[in-house]
Amino acid sequence: MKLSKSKVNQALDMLAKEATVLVPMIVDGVSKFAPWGTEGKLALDIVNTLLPPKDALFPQTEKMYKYKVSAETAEVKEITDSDKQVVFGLRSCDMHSIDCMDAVFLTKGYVDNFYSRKRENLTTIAINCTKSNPTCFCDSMGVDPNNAASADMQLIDIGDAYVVEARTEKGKAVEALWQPLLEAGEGTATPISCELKLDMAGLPAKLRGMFESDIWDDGYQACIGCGTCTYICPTCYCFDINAENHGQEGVQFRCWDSCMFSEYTRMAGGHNPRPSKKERLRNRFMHKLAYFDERYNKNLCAGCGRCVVNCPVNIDITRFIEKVKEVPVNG
Amino acid sequence: MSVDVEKKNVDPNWEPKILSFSCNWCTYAGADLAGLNRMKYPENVRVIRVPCSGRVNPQFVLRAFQKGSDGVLVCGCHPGDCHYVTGNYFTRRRFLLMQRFLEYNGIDPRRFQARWISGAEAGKFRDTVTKVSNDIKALGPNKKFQESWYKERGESNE
Amino acid sequence: MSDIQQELRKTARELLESGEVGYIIGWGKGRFANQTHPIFVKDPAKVDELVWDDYCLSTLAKYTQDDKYPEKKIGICVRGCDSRAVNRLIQDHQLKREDVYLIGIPCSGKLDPETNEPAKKCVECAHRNPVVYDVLLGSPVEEVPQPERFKEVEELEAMTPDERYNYWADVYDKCIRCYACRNVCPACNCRECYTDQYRVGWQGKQNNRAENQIFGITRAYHVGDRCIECGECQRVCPMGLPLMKLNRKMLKDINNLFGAYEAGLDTETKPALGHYETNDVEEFM
Amino acid sequence: MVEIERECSCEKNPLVPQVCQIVEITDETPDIKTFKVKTMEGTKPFAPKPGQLGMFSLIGIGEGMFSITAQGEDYLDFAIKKIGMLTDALHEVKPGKQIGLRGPYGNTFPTEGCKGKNMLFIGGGIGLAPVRSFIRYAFENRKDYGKIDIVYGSRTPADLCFKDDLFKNWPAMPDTEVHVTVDKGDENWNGHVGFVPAFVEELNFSPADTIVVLCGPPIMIKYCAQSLKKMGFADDQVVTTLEMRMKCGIGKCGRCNIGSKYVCLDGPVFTMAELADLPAEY
Repeated sequence: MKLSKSKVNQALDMLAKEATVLVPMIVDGVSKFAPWGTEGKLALDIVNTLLPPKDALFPQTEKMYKYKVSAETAEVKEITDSDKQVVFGLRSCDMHSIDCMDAVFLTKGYVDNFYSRKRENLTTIAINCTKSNPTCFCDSMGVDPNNAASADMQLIDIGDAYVVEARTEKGKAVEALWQPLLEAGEGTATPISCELKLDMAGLPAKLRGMFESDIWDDGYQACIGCGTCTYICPTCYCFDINAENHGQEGVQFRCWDSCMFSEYTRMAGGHNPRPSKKERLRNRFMHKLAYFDERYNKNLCAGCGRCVVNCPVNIDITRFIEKVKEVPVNG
Repeated sequence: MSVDVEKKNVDPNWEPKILSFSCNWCTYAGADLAGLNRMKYPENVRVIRVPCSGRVNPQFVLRAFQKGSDGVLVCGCHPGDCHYVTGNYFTRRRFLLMQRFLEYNGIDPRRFQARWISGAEAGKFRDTVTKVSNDIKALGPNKKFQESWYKERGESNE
Repeated sequence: MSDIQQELRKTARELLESGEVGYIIGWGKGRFANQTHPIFVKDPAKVDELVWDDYCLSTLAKYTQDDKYPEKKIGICVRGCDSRAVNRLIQDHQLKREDVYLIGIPCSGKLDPETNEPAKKCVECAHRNPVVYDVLLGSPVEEVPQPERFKEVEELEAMTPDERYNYWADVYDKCIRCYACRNVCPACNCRECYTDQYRVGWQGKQNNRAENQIFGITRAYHVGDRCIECGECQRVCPMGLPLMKLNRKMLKDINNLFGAYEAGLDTETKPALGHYETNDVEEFM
Repeated sequence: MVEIERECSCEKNPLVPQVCQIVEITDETPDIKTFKVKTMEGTKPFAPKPGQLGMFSLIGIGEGMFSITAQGEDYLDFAIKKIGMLTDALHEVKPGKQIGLRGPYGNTFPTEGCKGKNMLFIGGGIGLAPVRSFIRYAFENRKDYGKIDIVYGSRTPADLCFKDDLFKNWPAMPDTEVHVTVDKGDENWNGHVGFVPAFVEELNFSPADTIVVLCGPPIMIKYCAQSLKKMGFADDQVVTTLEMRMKCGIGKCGRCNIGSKYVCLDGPVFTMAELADLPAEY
């Protein structure tokens, strides 16, 4: 079945009756996934939004529980609200990052209930890429820009229409909803690949042995220690937990945190295991390229290129990967 | 998104919350004297004693609005009379700018004021807070800069 | 430009070989033609990594703050903006003049890598030639007067308070609080920023309008009289927020209230908020 | 030589604390207090194994991860040193205060793997708090373990915590020796004066069939590990417990990683052999 591009607005309207539908939009100059029906311009033709859709599952600020305290007593009430959401038009790299977050929040001993509630209520509708940015390198990171395997539904851009491929129950429900809009028809898209190619073979294992390498002694100096790379990264998931107090009551919330900030690892008493930009940048690159692979068997870098474009001082993970490749083994 | 709803739907019994940062050496003594002389001034002004008007970090003002104040008043010694010699000269520069900067960010400048009130000027203290209180009553509740927590809870919040 | 690049590399080599400086902070080329990034050259054999082209946008003086007690002088390439930043840091006692060797480069403006148009911060620049240097490469360029320095501020001032509030609220709503504006700013040199002392209660870590307003206003106010108008905050902001409209409002009022003022042109002029006059404007009587 | 047991399980939301009550506060030293905690029903909040952690929260002020230093039928004990914002506030509270608690988190000391071995417990300062959970376990199951040596040091005699245990309860246990040292004595101090690593070397323990459990300030751990190596202890005979800044406690929030391991989930207990394989970033 296929969905004519002229009917996309109608399709989104239908979805929006049942759920909050997040679509790539340009809102006031910033491209991001914004709720369909709010002010902004639908932008299905851009390769990557500036802000990834991770906010849908892992909001920058998420309230966890309300509390009331007095001199002696304390009361805690968990916040469990979670609405139905659909992310429409996400790219394979962003889908990969949801896979990464699933691994973090849903496996390894504990399930994060705040995340899992949102995840269960989320339907993902991916669209294949028909072109790539010069900074795209997802196919080097094991992501297929033509197909997001784990999405609930894949749309394949065949020019004037999207071929609809529902893959899960959630995806089939969307297909059923769209039934009045769909037409018979099949088609394929010409597969694309990224121009920027990186050789990742053996890199995670090699990096694991390079913690003490002098490769880290160069390049970190330019870092200004801001959180841009981590906040616009679709896969960065680190968070902080804090309280917002209002007299005797308040709300405990979690919010994004960045490993690039100095106080991220600083302990009470002042000791900081990652005291300078060097250690912090090393941890970020190692986490993206080696540690995560070791723990979850995936690259934490989706190859979307957002940090490459937006770093204020052009610190470039792709050039770092090339640099690692050049280091002789056992060197 | 608009916040220009201030004057509409205001409870007739609404009383503004006004915070006054008062210098220990002059204004606080002036307020004290006003009390001793049984002068009446609006009870909606809460006085916070500070060692010097120069102690008042501009962020105190922002936080006050954020936490639900409808107006902020900073009071100190007359220029030249500072207990620490120069504190209020810096206050003057700082708050001349702060007032304009808050106005630029959309706050009515009447909501944030500074005054010099000496320890002997009990009457000036009474007149100033009365005027500020009346001004702010006329302006209505402030919602700008406020945390959503307070906005959601409306006027019942104390 | 390539002449200056040649000269820059030559000067850098000499400085490094003679041991006059420990390293040189300049610009290097990224993967793409429209990218440069700050580089730190220690080895005289690597001076050819230094470039001087249309995309050398980053200001460099802030990096001296990562190395406050250098063994040898730090060599820094300074354009107008960088040199003013150096002056500001010296005036704040965050940097010693004798700890830096300034390689002055007159600059006629850089290009925005996205549009290839002249970068906004350079179009608005009033001091293209370094105001302090140890050696000057090339010859001074013509300064471009900026009669419209406060035009954007005036446009906002003409709005009603509610319009202004809503304008800024929209801006603060977009902020993701990555702190790039703070970290890149050569005037932000506190050892520990108040935002990092969030446990003290200055700044909540949650991202919402109220907290973002506090951050936006406090950042601009803290920078205050130290802003050298390099425009880096606005350039690095990933959300493209008009931060210079905040900084310039402070500067406009400083100019109106306390006399003509531009930060960092020299180290002698007292900063507007670092001193006072007994006969300052009086509005609080 | 020893395998560290790792397990975790959770039925309810692991990030939301249960409200518990501080029922008793004991002053250990001028800056260390022990907080006895029960649920509101007067029962034990949860049943941790030796070495595990609890996320202790003064609701509205902050949360902190602390080792559980002891447990009884119906209570948990946390010995907490005053060092930061949360702990300063904690030291001000009175018994009866309701707090939030979640856990238990992390892995445990290898109580099973150590059975039949001689035990050498080394603690420095507040570092005795986590070790104490294992010491108490060993005494409760005294026949399972061989000779027990406890080496403990603090800055001054006043800073020695768990004094009752050190000078009364533990020395009275069968086949047990307690060695106490201070960095700097005072006029009433007749015991040993000197740093813990040097003291350990002086005591010259035999590595044969012995497992060491070591915890203290990072610098003490480092030098003790060197001393033990000199005495012939292999890396897998030495068990230590680490601390890092933690927020979630369940291996999600990211900050307590050492390499790909999370201290809150895969730790805090590691053998020196395991640590040798991890980046030295703690």
